[in-house]
Amino acid sequence: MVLKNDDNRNIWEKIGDYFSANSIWMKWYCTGCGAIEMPPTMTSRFDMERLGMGPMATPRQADVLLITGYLSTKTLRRVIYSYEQMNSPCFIVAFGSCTINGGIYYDSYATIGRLDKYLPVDLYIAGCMPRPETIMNGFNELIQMIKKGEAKGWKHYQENYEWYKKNQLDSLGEIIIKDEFHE
Amino acid sequence: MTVMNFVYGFLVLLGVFIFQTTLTGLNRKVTARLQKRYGARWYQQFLDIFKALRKDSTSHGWVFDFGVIMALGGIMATVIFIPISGFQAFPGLDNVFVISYLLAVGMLGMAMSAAGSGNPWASIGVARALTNMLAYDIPLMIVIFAMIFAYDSASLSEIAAMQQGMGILGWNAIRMPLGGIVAVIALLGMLGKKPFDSFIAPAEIASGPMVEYGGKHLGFMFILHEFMTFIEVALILNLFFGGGATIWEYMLKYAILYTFANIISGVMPRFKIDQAVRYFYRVPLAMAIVQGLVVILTGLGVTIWF
Amino acid sequence: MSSMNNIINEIKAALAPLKMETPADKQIAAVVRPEAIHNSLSYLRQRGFTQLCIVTCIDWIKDSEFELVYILFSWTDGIHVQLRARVDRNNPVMVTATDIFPGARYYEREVTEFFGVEFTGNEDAGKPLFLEIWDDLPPLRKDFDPQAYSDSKFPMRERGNEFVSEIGGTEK
Amino acid sequence: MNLAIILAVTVLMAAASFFITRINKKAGGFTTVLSSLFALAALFFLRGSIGEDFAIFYFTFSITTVGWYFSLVMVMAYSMTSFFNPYWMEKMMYPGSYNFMYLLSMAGTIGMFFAKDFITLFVFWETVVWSSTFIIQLGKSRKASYVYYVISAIGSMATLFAIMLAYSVSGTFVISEAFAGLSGGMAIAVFFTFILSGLAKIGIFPFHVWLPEAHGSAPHTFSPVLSGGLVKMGAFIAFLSVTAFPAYEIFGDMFKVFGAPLPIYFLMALGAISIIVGTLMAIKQEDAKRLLAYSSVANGGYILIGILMLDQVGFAGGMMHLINHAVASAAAFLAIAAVAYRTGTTKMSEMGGMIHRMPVTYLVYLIAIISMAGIPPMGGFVSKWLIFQGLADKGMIFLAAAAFFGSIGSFMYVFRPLSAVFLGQTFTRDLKKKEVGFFMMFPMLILTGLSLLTGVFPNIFLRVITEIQTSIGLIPVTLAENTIVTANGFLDAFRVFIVFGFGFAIAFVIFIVRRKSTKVELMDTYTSAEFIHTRELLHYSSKFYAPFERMYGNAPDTMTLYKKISVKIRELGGLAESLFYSHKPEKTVFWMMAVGIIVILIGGVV
Repeated sequence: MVLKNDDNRNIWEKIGDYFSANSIWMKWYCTGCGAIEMPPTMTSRFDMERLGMGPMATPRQADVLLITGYLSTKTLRRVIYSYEQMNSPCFIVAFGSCTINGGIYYDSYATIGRLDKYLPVDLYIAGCMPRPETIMNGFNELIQMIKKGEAKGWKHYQENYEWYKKNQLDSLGEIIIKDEFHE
Repeated sequence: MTVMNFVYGFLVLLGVFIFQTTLTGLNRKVTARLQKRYGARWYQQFLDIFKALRKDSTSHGWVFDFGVIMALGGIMATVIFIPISGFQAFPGLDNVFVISYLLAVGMLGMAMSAAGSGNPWASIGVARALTNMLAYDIPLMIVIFAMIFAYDSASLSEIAAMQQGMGILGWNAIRMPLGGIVAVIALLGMLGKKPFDSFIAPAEIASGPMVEYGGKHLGFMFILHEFMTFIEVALILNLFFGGGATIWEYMLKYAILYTFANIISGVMPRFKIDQAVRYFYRVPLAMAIVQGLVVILTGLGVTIWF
Repeated sequence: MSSMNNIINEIKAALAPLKMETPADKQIAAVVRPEAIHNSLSYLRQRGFTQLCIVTCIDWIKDSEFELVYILFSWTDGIHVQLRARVDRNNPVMVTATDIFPGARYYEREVTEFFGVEFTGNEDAGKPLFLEIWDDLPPLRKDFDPQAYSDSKFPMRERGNEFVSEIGGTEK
Repeated sequence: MNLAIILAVTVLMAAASFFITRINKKAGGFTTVLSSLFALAALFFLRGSIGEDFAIFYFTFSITTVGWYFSLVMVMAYSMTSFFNPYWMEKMMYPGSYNFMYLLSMAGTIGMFFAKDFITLFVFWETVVWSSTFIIQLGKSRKASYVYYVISAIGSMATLFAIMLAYSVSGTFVISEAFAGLSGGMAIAVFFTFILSGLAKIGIFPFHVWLPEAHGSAPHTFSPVLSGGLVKMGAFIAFLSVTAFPAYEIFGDMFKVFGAPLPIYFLMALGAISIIVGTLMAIKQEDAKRLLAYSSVANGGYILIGILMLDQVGFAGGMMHLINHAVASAAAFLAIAAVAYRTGTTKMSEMGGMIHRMPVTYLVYLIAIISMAGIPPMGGFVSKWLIFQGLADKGMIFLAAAAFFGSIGSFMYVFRPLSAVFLGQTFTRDLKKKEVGFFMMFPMLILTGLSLLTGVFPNIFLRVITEIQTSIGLIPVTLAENTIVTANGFLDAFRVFIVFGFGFAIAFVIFIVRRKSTKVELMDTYTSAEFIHTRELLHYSSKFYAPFERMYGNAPDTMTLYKKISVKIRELGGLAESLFYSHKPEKTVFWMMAVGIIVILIGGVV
């Protein structure tokens, strides 16, 4: 997915993007091994709060969804469900090679290959897993992107909703599961 | 009641918002330094609020919206009644009971809106918040009650004014030492700071009442939280620490009191809700009753200094 | 507490296993005929092996057989017993153990889901458990090709030059 | 002779409604509406003839301000609730008797409040007790009416005893003179036995057990009357026992606790205990009507404390709380009845999300609970404020602690039905339910308006109370144009309301200026990313305050205690029976002789 930087925002949107860039609340979806890299990023050593970032409890409150590792099909259903509960503008940051192209699970029947076929990923942080330094670097990148108005994944998702839905259904069959465990 | 009253009221709201939000931002830095971190920028809290207001939001029906408006409206009305170093937008209405019960309008609005979202976490959070309120309010109200009896006045500004002029010895927190301790402990409970923050526990119950808020609703909650903090700290400041003769003294004392509460909470773990109730009904309640009886029966603490 | 040897002898006498070994300390493995599984389980259960730790399966594709493995544990003796039996791969049917160990319900369901072994008597066995929606061969069978499945379901990124632009590739 | 007409018409209409119901059930229900509305209007215009005395047969009446105030509150509860009667006739087992008893008990209350002598008061009192006993029986359980009748009977008999005792001294039954000349132990005996019926009726601590039973299982249309109206009869007795029986003068030289003589302080302490017990029990109820019944116990405590203070401020607060609680409680019970009319249940765990089906009922309930919890700008706040001020004047710290506890605790329990019944996910069963019709909505809206009126313009009602205070020789509470002035400060309820409106307006403006939010279904909530499809399972309503309930869940229940006592008494009776009524006559003779000898011996010694 390639986003062109067509900067036709009006002044209000620019101010709004300034606020969005400097106050990023994240919902941190601990899917894979990457979740363990987040606590050092948040605490004294790297101190994410100086960028204005902080953890939030629910997707409704959050601005950015962190996908920290491989996604099985079951998890992807929940991630999509969570993402659709978020309020725009919202961004997705995906960690590690698993989300980029399947990583070491490239041939697994249970994990997906590339994430951006199902959800609009604004930023990938490469690595297996990325260390906190890389993560901080990535977040800096995200802040710059939001400031410039380049992080428009949510808009892309809304505009190409059918395309994303088709990909999701092709791979997952169904997103909202109703069986004996989900009553 | 003229138009000027409302203009003053609006200015009070604006000033309180700017002051308290700045102070919250600075206190985030204080907490960060306690944890050996660099911390957020001092204006981070403004950015957070405006960012939240900027975002789109999700609504769960009219009661969800109405509750938020009612909460913020009730709280803002309460802020207008708070005397700020002798200045009041609506003079004479700074009755302790009016303030503490008008505060409940905001609470009820927030609880209604949270439960109206239909999320079980929100209901659990509300249940805990109300239980917490029952815990901290009784000891505090007993001390305040004794104070009203002794001063023959329930007006915040009058009680504050009576404590001024004698330096630190005039403060009720010094004259009624047990009551002062109860007040500071209750302040922690009122502010929902650790160790009494089980109702907004983010990891356990997904931030409790706030679970379904996003966008402007969440922004409202943040603004509401700033105003509520102001009311609670100002209540304790006026009643126990003598308010302030000038606006600068008031602001300084306020900042010190709030930072003090913040530092205490910064090094505390969290009580379970029933532990909090048990704690409040054991130590602070006993201290409050002793203090209240001393003040009512002997007059000690109010008259002895005169 | 009876010693390891006693138990081995008792089991030998009672079950008449095809093969018996002790893979490690406090562990006994017995291979029995598939028809004998149900009786053996009920014997072991009343012998004191009250906990069914797991029911699982191994796909011996070259022998065209599935090997079902039941692991039981005795809390009084502290001994694990493995019961193994091989069933025909083309017609994998086994009698359910739910009447002896009610907890076997979910283990059997899992085996059915991942290997396609049928358990007669367990009504739930056919229902999905972990794989929420599945439309292919049971995935842990050796003749199932995960790579092909993954390629058909989860398309990979075309390895274009977008990743190597910094080391001399063309622009995007 | 206006009152005589009201009484006669009400009694006649009661008889008529019985026969009309036989012909047409709905028409019978409308008869109660018409005649109670007539009584309300007639009573309202009775104000001009305050001070008149007259007699019908042997009954003597005198029209007083306090009687007028009490009966107006009472008939208001009756007439507003009667709007529900026509709709419930189909579900009632004996609709004719219900209508008859309904109007008869109303006539009884009117007569009681205007009684001039104790015999009249007692006769009308018993009319109310009997007729309401039979109505409660028409509801869910018969046991409730036994409990109600037993406790009422204990109170009534004690009061009758007190009246006779006072008669033996003063030789008159006229209320204003009957208690003259009492002193010492006699005074204490008369005081406590006299107020016993009041305590029983208002539901003060050891007698509170009948309220949850009776309120919880009475017909839905009678619970509002019970809670909003009949409980207030006890307040009238409490009022008489400090005014007609000048308790503060008679006990004036006794030991004083915080300025109140010991017997009066004891009763106030009972009021405080019932605030705490009522609050704690209300928090853990699972049935909406039982919860509100326990809240009546707590609010009865406030009324009792207020009235017994008999001073400038606290008394006014108690009298004001009378009307506030009557209005709020009747409205809350009516709202629950309206919900029960549609869903057929009052259990909180079986309902949810009724706000989406019945928004008006929700608003009615919301306003009622705001008033009941004492939150501005509703009436309950003003009266609680006055009671707090009265307590602060005297420094009654323990009563104040109980009052604060009840006040904050009431936020907890009133919120429970709000959240369980009205908020949350609508149950699948209730998705097609409709709002109740306008005829049922009308009384609820009137009561809601009254709640708001008492909160915003409390002085309209306080003026009547100042008249009462003047008539019994108290200094009336100071009222300015819109403000209530007390020694500790003043309250301008209207200005508080306006400022609240100002704050609300600002919040509203900020809210609508921002972008409109997308509306989603209530099932689309944050569930930790888990898919949940059953509406009933996602709604959190039962065991709402579980961690708090656990702290006092094992505390003994008063009802259990009574049951144990009754078992013990029965056993004691069994013992006596086995002693005196055995098969062997010589044993009986032996015991009778033994008892006789012991009595003679003791008599000789003394």
